[in-house]
Amino acid sequence: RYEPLLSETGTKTVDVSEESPLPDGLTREELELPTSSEPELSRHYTRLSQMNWSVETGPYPLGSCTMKYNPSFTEDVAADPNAAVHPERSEETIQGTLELLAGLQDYLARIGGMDAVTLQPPAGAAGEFTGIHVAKAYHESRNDDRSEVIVPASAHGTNFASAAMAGYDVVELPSGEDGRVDLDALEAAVSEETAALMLTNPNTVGLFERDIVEISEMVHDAGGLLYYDGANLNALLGRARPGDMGFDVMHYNVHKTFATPHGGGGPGAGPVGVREELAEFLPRPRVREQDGQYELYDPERSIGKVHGYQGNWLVLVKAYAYIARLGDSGLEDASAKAVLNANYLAEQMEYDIPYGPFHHEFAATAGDRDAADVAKRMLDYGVHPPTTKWPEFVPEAMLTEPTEAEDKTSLDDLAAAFNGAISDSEEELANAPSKTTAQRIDQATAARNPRLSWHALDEQ
Amino acid sequence: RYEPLLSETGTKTVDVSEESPLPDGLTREELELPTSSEPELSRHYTRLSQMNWSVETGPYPLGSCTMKYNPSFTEDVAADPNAAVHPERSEETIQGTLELLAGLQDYLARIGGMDAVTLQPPAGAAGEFTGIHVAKAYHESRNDDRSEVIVPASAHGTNFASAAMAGYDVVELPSGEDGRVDLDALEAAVSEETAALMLTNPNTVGLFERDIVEISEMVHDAGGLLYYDGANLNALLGRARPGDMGFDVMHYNVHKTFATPHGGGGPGAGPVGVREELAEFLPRPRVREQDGQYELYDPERSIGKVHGYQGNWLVLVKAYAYIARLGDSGLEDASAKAVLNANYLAEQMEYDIPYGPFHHEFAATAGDRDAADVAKRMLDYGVHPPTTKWPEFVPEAMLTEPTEAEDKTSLDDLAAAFNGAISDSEEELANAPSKTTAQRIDQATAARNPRLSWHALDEQ
Amino acid sequence: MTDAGRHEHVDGTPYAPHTPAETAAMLDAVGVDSEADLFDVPEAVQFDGDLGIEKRSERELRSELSETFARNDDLTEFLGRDHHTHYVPSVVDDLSQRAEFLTSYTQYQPEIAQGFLQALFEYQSLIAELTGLPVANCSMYDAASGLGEAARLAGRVRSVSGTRVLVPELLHENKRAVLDNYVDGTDLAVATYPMDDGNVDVDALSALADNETALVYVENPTVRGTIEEHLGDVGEITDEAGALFCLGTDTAALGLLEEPESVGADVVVGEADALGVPTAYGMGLGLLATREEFLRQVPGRLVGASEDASDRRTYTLTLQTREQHIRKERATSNICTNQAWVALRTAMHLAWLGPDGLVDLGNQCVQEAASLATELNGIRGVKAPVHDRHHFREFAVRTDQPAPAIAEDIEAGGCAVHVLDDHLLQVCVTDVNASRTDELVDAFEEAV
Amino acid sequence: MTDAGRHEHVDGTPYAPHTPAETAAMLDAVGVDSEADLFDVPEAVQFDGDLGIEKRSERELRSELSETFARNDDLTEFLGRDHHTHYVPSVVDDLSQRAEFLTSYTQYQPEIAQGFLQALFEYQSLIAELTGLPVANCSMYDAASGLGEAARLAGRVRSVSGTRVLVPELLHENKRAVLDNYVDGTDLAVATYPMDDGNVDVDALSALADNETALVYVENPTVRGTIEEHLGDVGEITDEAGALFCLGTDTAALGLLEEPESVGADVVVGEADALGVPTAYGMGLGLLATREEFLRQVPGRLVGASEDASDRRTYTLTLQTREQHIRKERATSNICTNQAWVALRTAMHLAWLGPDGLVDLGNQCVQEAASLATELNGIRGVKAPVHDRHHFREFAVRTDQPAPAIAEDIEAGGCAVHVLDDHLLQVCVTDVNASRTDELVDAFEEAV
Repeated sequence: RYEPLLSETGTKTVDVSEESPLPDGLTREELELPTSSEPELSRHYTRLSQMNWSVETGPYPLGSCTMKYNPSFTEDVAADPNAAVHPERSEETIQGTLELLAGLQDYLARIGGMDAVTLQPPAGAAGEFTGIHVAKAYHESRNDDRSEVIVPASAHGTNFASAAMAGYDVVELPSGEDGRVDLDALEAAVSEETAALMLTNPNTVGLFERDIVEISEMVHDAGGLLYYDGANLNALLGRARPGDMGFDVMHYNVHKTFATPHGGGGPGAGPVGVREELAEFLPRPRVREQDGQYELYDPERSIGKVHGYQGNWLVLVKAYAYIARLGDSGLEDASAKAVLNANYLAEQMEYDIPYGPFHHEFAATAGDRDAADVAKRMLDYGVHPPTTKWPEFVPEAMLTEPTEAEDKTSLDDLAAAFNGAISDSEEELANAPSKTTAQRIDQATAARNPRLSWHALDEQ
Repeated sequence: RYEPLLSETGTKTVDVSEESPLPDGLTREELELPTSSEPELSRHYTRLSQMNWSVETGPYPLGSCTMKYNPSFTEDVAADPNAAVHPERSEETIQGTLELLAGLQDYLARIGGMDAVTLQPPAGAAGEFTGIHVAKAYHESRNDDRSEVIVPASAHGTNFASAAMAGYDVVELPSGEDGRVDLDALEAAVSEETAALMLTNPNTVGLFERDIVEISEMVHDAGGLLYYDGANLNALLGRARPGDMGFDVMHYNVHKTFATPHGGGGPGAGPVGVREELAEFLPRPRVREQDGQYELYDPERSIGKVHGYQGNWLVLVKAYAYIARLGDSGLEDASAKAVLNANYLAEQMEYDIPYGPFHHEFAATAGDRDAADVAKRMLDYGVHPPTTKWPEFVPEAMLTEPTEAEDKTSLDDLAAAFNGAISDSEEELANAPSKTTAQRIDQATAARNPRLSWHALDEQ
Repeated sequence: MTDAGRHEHVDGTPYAPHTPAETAAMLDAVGVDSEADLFDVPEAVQFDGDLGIEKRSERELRSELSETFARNDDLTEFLGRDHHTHYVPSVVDDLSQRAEFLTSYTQYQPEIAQGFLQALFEYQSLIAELTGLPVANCSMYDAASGLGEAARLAGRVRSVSGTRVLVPELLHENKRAVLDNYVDGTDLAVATYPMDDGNVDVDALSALADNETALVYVENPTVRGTIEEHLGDVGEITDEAGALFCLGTDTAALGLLEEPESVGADVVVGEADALGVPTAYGMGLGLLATREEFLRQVPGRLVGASEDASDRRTYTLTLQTREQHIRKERATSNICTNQAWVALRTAMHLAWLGPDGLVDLGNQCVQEAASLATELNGIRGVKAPVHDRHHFREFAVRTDQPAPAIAEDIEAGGCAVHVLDDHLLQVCVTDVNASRTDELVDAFEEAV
Repeated sequence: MTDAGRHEHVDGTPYAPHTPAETAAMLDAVGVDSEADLFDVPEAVQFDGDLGIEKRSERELRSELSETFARNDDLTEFLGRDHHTHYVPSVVDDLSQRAEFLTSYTQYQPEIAQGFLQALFEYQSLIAELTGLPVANCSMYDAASGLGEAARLAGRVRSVSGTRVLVPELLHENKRAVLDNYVDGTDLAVATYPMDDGNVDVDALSALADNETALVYVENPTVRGTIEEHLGDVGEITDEAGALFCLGTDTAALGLLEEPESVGADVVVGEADALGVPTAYGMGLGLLATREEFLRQVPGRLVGASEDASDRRTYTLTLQTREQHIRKERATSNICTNQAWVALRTAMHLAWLGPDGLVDLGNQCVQEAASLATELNGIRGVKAPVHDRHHFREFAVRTDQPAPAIAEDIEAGGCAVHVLDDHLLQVCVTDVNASRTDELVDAFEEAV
């Protein structure tokens, strides 16, 4: 079904300089935009929504993305009109808002084993950017000039990019044979130039870094800091805490771990937790309680700001509501079920899984088949495929993370799709998908000849 | 795609007498119900919704049903937590609620040209039931014993049923040759037994009863009352009012005329308006303003109650919001566009339309094709078909009401579906629909062997 | 200030999509100069005045109505009596308000309405589970109209010879008033039977129920909140009298209390929306379930399972020959538009609770009522509960001081309760207000 | 009181669907006794304490958080300064909150994500219409991070030789602070240029902008609400200096004010969520649009049109080799999760307004500001506006009495305004609060 573009159902050009009370030179000449009534828009977006996969459509086992169920009630909580305040209101007049922020900071600190938390970073990558800047400020405060950040080869691309944005050289650490950090390689990489090692634990194939205490010692002995990428925190809730493992700085991905909806790309939130010594470098302003009143204050040696205001407020509210709904036992159970689901699903799949024991996610290999083609074929089985061809050290990787939100039947169906797709013929794979809204999309041409707006379509 | 029943994803039996603090004899032995988690329910109902046509999916031209766009904002208004009060709260504590009810009564009285309005009837048919009871009480108050209600053959089935429920004999009035009331036939039908004539205007094929003044005189001269069925009021907003035509009692269908969502069958609301002399018979309690305070009171000769409380509150709020959003000019324009749309669509259709000039709806005839089959075939063109085989005096009727919510393009598409379907082969019609979630459904077997719950499926 | 959206319709409806150019083209195609030319209304009955309804923008209206509703006082409600509130989870709002459900019509084309039809089939099935009766319709308007329809159903059942409808002396006055209108126009007549300490007076009922009796209506819980202890007896009495046994109850109570079928109920009515709809000023959902043998006499819509042309399981409205659009004046009822969307919500809420949740909710209703009654009974000049029975959610309270004055003082203290009589109040406690009973107890203590 | 839903998980998460039997079967299939056996965590780093987070039911939490937020004072806000509020129609909430949009992920499988991709393509197209620039990305976090990314983009553009980023002396302090962090780690350095009565001081800028300049940032409207009158001059100055011209603006202003492309802007940044998101404590949507020639240097996601195997029009994420998940440390930015859902809302709001609505909204912003300034200026001891310019939405106000004390009194009178300085306030008026300016004027009169 073809859904016309907004522009294809009619546009109108308004003579702006004519319509405006402003002098001509201060306005645009004219404005052309689509002109759609509310009934037309309702149908347009309703139909578009029906052409889109989501957590409420079916399983979404993208490894490293933790697409779990997003509880409806958190939307209602976030929509409270009393919570809709302008960011420059005086502190005394928004005690409720500040109380929630303080409460969420406290929850996250407990969950991560951290001493202080900022909620300002608006996404995970912004959290990395913030955390690395905090580390940088820390070293600078000690007149300790360091130029490198070590990142495992299997890490998220954002780790590399965030470190580079902060001006660091990135030292890539190859994966060990067992899929974990190779202590010898780390030994070789660590030096006086090491500002930080960025690590995900469990790592991107779901393995816990068993040598984390040694790793921590090696980095700390060299004067570096240990950074925890929170992408995989859903594996460990209530069972292990980055702070207890020796991490100095961490970010949380609330749209992964704490079930805030990902909204087709965002908004997320990437709060950053730190050990006590680093708290004074956190972004300003910070929130605290003093004698029952909540207030904002600027830490002495703050790195400044990473967002115009206090980050993605609506997302933070939903994260608070989720954490409070689950409590200790619910959080622990969420991880338990996430790990059980990954292990159960793997058990039902006729795929080689080179590394283990894994926790909430695992990298199966498509072997001699093309993982991306297998994924396209899975679409015809009515499910969303896993992350493919990543991490790179697993050949034809299919990085799978079912999350705790699927039950046995759903996982059995998912396994059937995995097993069916890999057994199908090359032709079936090449022609997949065929039962979807769109058939296989030509991404190469899209990139070679970028058409990024409806004007570009006219110009073809 | 088969969506499993709730029961098919697992049930659980609880030993209730065991679980309850009550003595055994006061509880049930056990309770078996489906056991679904919130994530499972979200997917279940999201998927079911995607298997359902709606106004936001596409045109819904069911004649006599007025399926127009339902503005989103009315939902938000109705969801106001301050409006969620218990129906037995004291009047002084729910002034806002009563103010809205009084305001809606006033709006409806203005629109219908009536003197007093009750909002209590929870649906159009309940409005008929109420209105006929009011008429009955009126006659009884004058010791005027009347036994008949006259209803045109083309009227809605509810007219017959409502009159019969109130204990009246129904006198069916055949349609005149021009599709309107036949004055001679009416003359013959009217008598001292006539309690009321129930009329829709424009009638069910969209024709205005041009002789309405004469009709009114004939009925009134015989001592009967004139009842207006509001189903087709969307044709006349701001241009003609039942009260001005001589009607004594009327009901409004707010889910038709005032855009409250029909919810797959209801809830609706069927407010009833009456002339001054009939006001004292309206259901109790009524709402009025006295010195700036709103209060409830029981009319002296009230017929009593037609609903446990004050009707379908949420629906009434939405109707108020819709009317206030449109105002005089918007209401008038809504009818203008509804009538224009019907006439434009008819112009594009290659169908014989035996009666005219019509207003907001028209009865096309499928001629020598089966109207129901043509409708099924229209489903394959991706639109919802019109009401079929009704009214009965039009052979193979396709009663079509596009409403004001469609634009030219949408009507052109709809006409193409009409024209395509009627030109398709008998085989194509017999096999239709084929592109829908379900193919042609066997209704005869469903009725012959009723299976009305999942238990009935087990017993097969 | 004007509304900023879609200026082409500033003088018309914002909900018609026509651009001026489209309107012009359409008028042209139809062959008229203006829409007015399409109206065939005799001049004598044309309306050329103003309705006098001021148009407001969406923003203005939201603000205005928000202010209107803010004029309702913010009271903690301890109110029940045929309208009960339990916490409705957000997910019910979220899912039921999906446009495909909310803005759909009756399922006249089942091939593109399988979603709603299946949901209604599931509703019927859930009600069948709760009542033990195999035939549940898709909804009546509310408990009162359901009772009215049950009485009329009794009048249509051939095996029933009588015309008397027996209802309890303790019955919500509104329900009685609606019933009176439903039987007006039939040969049925309503009479009452006495109660004994808030339950059926079995001996009196036994004496009254004879072969002139068409239907005996009993509630569990009763309008006083008592749990009825004599349902089995009523079943026997009605069987003997050849009358129908109609049980009034609600969905929250059905999970815990005796199963209607097992005590011999022939028809079950009541408020199904005790689950599914939060307090909405009395908007309801009429439950109606009955035995297989009365299937053809059932009012309202029924969804049945069927197969489609490719033999797959499907659902469709069925047995429509009972209904007014086919049968006209010989229909089982005039009901057409019903409460389908509320039924959808109730089914969602029931499914969300599951059997454990529903039983637990029922237990809360028993325990919270008992514990609140004990607390109130400790106040000097207050006796609670009045009836020496088990209670579900609510109970009557006797006060030494005049009840209306006490209720007013309690209102001033921020709580709302029912006044039944000069020295009789009634209070209702559910999961929604149980955490705030302290406020009520305080207000009571202040008031007496 | 416990929560009545789904009792099997009373000690676990309510959002995992496992029944105890399913869990047991799955553990069995995996071959372990309990979930704990699946964790490969060395004892030394196991956590066996309590987190100390109390579990609440959904009902309890909604009630608790409703009370928390009620502790915010109910003030009429006349606040702006980089965060502006316009009325967002209900339909935007309704449609954007459909689960298929809200709970979807980044469109890595475009074949089943056409809906969101098309919506983002439309967002890009709408921004292209508003700015005149052909390349708009799918979003930055907010205006501040957008400016930071624009500066870094300037640093990557080969034709630009300088490293100085020139920003106005009147610039929101937060935006400057974020920019400072974005350029930290590059060889860029930020410097300011002076303003002349709330607009760019053209002579001064001309003197400062040399071939050491990478980027000149100008706002329209400025943070003081003035409409910039010298954009054409800035275009010429930056051209001559071989620097990029970065214009900061917002979606509501773009409908009315000069088209960025036509004044020579190379990059446009700003808050796109002035349309689409109501006040949400500063949550933003960073606009970023630029010229075709800088396409490969753009940060963030881009949606492009493509064809599928049956040659039908489709959409897909494109040019991903710029991004971190492919390019790692050589990516144009680290941005991954962005504000896509906000962009969806902004597109909906723009489409709802249409060209008439958007221009009308812009005109309101000009007229209401002018008329409120006139009213305030009539109060003794108050000068408004401070700058002799045209204003958009907001303006600075000079007070004879100390501004902080006046603002506090105004707050006590129920309104919120900005304090800029000892004798300088700022007020902002839009369609949302225009009907309540009387309250502000009264509060002002009381306060001074």
